[in-house]
Amino acid sequence: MFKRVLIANRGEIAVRIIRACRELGIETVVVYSEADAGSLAVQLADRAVLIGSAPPSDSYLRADRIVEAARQTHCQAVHPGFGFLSENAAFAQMVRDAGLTFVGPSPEAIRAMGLKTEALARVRAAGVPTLPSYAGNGLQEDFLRAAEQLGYPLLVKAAAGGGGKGMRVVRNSAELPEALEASSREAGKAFADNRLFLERYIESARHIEVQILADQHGNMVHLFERECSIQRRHQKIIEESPSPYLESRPELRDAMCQAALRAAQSVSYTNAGTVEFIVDAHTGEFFFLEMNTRLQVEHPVTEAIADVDLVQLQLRIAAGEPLPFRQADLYQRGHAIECRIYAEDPANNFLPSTGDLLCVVPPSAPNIRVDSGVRAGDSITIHYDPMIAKLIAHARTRPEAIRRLDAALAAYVILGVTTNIAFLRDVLAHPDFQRGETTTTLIERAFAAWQPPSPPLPDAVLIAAALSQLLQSGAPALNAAPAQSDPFSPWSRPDNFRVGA
Amino acid sequence: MFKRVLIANRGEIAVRIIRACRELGIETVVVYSEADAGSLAVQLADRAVLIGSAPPSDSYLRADRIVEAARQTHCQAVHPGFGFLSENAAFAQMVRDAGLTFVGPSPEAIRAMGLKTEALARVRAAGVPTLPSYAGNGLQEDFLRAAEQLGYPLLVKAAAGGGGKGMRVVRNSAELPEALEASSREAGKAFADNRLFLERYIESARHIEVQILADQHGNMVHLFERECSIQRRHQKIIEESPSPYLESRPELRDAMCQAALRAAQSVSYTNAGTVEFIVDAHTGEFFFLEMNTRLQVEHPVTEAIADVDLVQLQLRIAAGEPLPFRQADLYQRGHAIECRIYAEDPANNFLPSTGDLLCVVPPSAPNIRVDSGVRAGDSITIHYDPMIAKLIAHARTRPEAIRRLDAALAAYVILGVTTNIAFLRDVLAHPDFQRGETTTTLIERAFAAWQPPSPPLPDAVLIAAALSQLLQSGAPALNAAPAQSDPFSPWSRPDNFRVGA
Amino acid sequence: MEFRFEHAQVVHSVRAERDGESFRVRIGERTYLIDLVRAAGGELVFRLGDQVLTAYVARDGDAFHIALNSQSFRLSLAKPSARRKAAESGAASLSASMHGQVVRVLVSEGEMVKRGQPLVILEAMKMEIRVTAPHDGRVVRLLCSAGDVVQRAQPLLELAEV
Amino acid sequence: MEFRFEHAQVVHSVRAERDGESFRVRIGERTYLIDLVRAAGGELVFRLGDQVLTAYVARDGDAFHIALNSQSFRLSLAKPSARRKAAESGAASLSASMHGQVVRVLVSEGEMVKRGQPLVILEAMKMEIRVTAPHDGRVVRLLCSAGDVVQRAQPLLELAEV
Repeated sequence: MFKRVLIANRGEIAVRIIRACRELGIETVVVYSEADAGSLAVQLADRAVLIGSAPPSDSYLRADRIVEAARQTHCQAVHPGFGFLSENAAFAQMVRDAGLTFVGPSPEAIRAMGLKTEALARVRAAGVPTLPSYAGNGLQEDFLRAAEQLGYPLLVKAAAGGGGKGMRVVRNSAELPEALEASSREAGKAFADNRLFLERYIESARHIEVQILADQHGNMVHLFERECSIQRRHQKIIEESPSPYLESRPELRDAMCQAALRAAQSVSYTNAGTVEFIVDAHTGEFFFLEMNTRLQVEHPVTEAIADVDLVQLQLRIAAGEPLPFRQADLYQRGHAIECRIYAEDPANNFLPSTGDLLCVVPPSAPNIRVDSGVRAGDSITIHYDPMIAKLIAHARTRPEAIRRLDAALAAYVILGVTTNIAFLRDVLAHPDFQRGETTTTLIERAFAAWQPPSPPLPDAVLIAAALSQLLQSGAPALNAAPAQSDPFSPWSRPDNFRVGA
Repeated sequence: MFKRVLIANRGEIAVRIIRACRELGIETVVVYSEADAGSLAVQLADRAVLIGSAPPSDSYLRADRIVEAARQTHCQAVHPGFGFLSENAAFAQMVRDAGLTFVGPSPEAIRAMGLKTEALARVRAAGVPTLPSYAGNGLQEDFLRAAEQLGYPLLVKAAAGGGGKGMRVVRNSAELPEALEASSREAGKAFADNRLFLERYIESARHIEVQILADQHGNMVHLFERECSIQRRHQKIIEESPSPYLESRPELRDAMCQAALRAAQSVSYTNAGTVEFIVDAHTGEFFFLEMNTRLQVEHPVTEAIADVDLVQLQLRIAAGEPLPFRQADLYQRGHAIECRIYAEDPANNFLPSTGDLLCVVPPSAPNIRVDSGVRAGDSITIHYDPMIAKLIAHARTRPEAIRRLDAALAAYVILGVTTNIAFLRDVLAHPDFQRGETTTTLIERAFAAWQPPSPPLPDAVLIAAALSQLLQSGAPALNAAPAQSDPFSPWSRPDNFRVGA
Repeated sequence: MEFRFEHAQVVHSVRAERDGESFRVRIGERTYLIDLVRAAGGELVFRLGDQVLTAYVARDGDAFHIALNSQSFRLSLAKPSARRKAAESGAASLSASMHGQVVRVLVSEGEMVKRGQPLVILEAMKMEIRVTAPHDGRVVRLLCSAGDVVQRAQPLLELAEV
Repeated sequence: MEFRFEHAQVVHSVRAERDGESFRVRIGERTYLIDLVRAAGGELVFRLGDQVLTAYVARDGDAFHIALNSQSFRLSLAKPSARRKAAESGAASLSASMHGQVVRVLVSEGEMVKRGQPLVILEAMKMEIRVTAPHDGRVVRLLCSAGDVVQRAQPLLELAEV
């Protein structure tokens, strides 16, 4: 096993990887931007190396500096997390060329799956169903012609992309030119590659993906599915396993899991990956969407139902260990749901809400997992994804998991920025969600006009405000000073430290 | 389901029950003593009722006041937790007589299992193996005579007791009179019943118990075993499921689980209960020790491996619901280990360490559960059990669970009292524990002369001390004051509030 | 002490004072007797009858962010009407320029002061900051005393022009 | 500022002071340049080279309870009466506190120096470490020169008390 690993990421996933490394006895080096000098990841890692300023283009996307940092700190491997350079084949190659291990698949597999058109051709050849689509050459006329053949509605997607960036639904030919332009711009910014393609769009769709793991000795398993149909603007916000749709369709689950393995095999995949499918909720047909050649944000739901630690397995596989189990050893037990808590305003087109996290109190309860990279005193800035935390509930049954997740959301205190907590609770409470009828359009269909609750002001809030003012202005003590003390409360002294925040 | 439940307990288990109620939508009322006015349980409950002063005899053992509190606050049920009145048949009867539901078995079942002699007769009749024993009449001569027949070593136990109180190993006749006296005194204090009995003592023993659940409709299931062999002075400190001993002995596991069900059936048991067995590690024989007619401290390990919420199931059963599963639906997946973090000095005969918790930072990691009823600012007093928290790790395999638990222990920060954390880590690292060779004598055998590590003072500690002094004395600011603030830091103001501490 | 909090464009007046070991809080015509259970880390736990409530309070300038029972509220400190009226009649309040502690109050109510005269000495960031009279005037009301910890923009005293 | 902390019956003298945005901490002859990352809630996060350390510090009267890297330590503020005894008379050698390179030698043989005066500057782990005079005295012998690579505990010079 590696002695020291560099983590080329930030936020909650960097923290998650550090914790996995700690359990394996691996030392960690994290790279960070100036904006993250005071971050939890920097605090928890054994070492931290500054690689640039806040904009990712000057830090987390600077492959050269990251590889240099890994070399200088004598790391043996680089874990890319997700986002940033995690699906960048050139980066994986650079890591390899520097004599280090990239914790992920080969550059060839990343490249093959990264180019959507190539990926589609490969998996189609492996017998995996794909959506009717058109890979453009950049000429608008050709796109328009192809669109007529595919029929509307259709999706414009970035050829190099993932995570919803550069993606647009187009319902008629009038909308297409503008969509092509906008998506091309976004794709160029996000992936430095503005190529696009068109794809048939399924209205009543479920987004279901299959987690796979493959070692370097030819062993490959799947870890069942995750359903991620609850999305807003093509961004997943609630993910679960098992999929409520597949619970009554075991043959379909099996077919999808087998298709996922074939897709992965088509590029000789190693390490952890996810094969995303779109399922037509009416017909039960499923189509390959893309393969994410990295860890997913929603990996914890699989960890909960399969009793695995995907990050630790990634490291073991990268270190050359064989998979510690075979397919027959794996199971999918209980029900797990994750929701992503964002600093954003769901009533205002999900606009990110930047600002200081004045108070953060995560919930604590049995079978509640909180993956977060921020704490009170940190800021949500324009530079990075405004995700505050992932909250994962695990229970025996789906209704219990929903109740548990809701109770945890109710207990989560976040002050200083607007969050989507109230929104998430309303989604969980929606009859369609409760029944497991979770298609990708649920949010836009049922929550377009969502407004946060505006409860009347309870007297207790005024009491709390008054007490806090009163205490602060220095009322006489009830008791003698307790022995315990917080010498660093920023409130207590005029000298407040927040370096690099 | 109940609308409102009274919790007749304190500390972590009161908090645990409150959280379970919250997920079920049940309002909670907690009773508390003056010492617990500022406790987490009081804070989290919907309502809190003061029932007396710190000594349990004036509060948590005052059945009359507790029932009165339940009546006045319009509760429909009373959850006794564990310890205190949880195995007091008279209390269960009082609750019932007040028209309320006792969340636990019938007073008859409690009484039958509470009197060890009656319990032994009952389960013996049901075909459950028991240890050779002698139920005394209080006369020392009779005990001495019986002891000669049973042979030494033997155990003196409280007829009404549990949890190690009043229990003593006696190795020869010379030790017996004093042991009888001391145990009688302890039993009288702990259970208001000073009757004793003698039992054969197994030197190389494993303590393995079986969790059972029974509803009011005649359905009963077991939830597999927990091994609790790691004990110090007859107090469990590390518990796990599955038992490493039973992993290679599936028929023995099955025999024990079936015996547990028979024992429970012998008293028409309802609700959650645990049948404790002692297993002779050499012969594989197992003997009924006692049945705990309540929730166990170590219930979380079963929750982790069986995906159940025992407290919620207790409430459902008490409310008349049928069990939501049958035996065939239940499984034991992965491996879970719990350790109990105490404010005590393992190097000084495990003497409780009272004092203020100056700083408490629990670990946070996937599949780590922390059940605690205290936080920074609370005190560990002489009045109650000095347990600070239960830390539970769940993983796919036992070695992974051990590593996870160790990493979490390493990350747990508790300042102000001496804890057993370093001790627990050394136990986890012991070759016998690592191999799963966990007999009840491991601690006294291998850790009798244990001393805490006394690492040389790192310069970083002196740096931290100096910085904290420097910051406190008010050096000029590096940055402008951040917006967030802690208006209530006890350090910041002359007026420190700690009511009832 | 009287506080005025604004929430959703409505100003709420709250009177709060010590009453032995408790606090008496009056909101409109409702009076509450409050026992403070715990106050640490922005967490405020108080008892109201047999209910124990937990509020999380964070200050951001004049704004209060308060979480209670799964909901959060944003209040702001309203200018006391008395002060506002005083301002109309020619008195203006002088405020702390930064978070700090009042070291000394150099004037008393009713006193006439000259422009530039030091009125209050604050200590903040290890510096002494002298709050001086912006104009000749009369000290109408003192709103702080030595030892107080004051927030940025918190009024220290009212000064009327003469 | 100088602090004296007692741990396990040994008194450690620590000098700590601001140095721009950083802190310079001197323990015995070892000098550390520290960047403070975060200080809140008893948690003190600071950077030392590329290591970021987290210490939890709680005060209880004169006692400091400090947790660092899974271990906890109890220190106490040494009483001023326990002031450092003057070193034994005669010359004593000052040694390098860690493996490093001599950047500059600031004194010459025979020179009289004041307590606290920098004598030699070492560079190690990208930090400058100033070796200072523990007491007033005279430089009896220089045992290093600029550019030398020195081992931990290697004598750098001899200083006689005067």
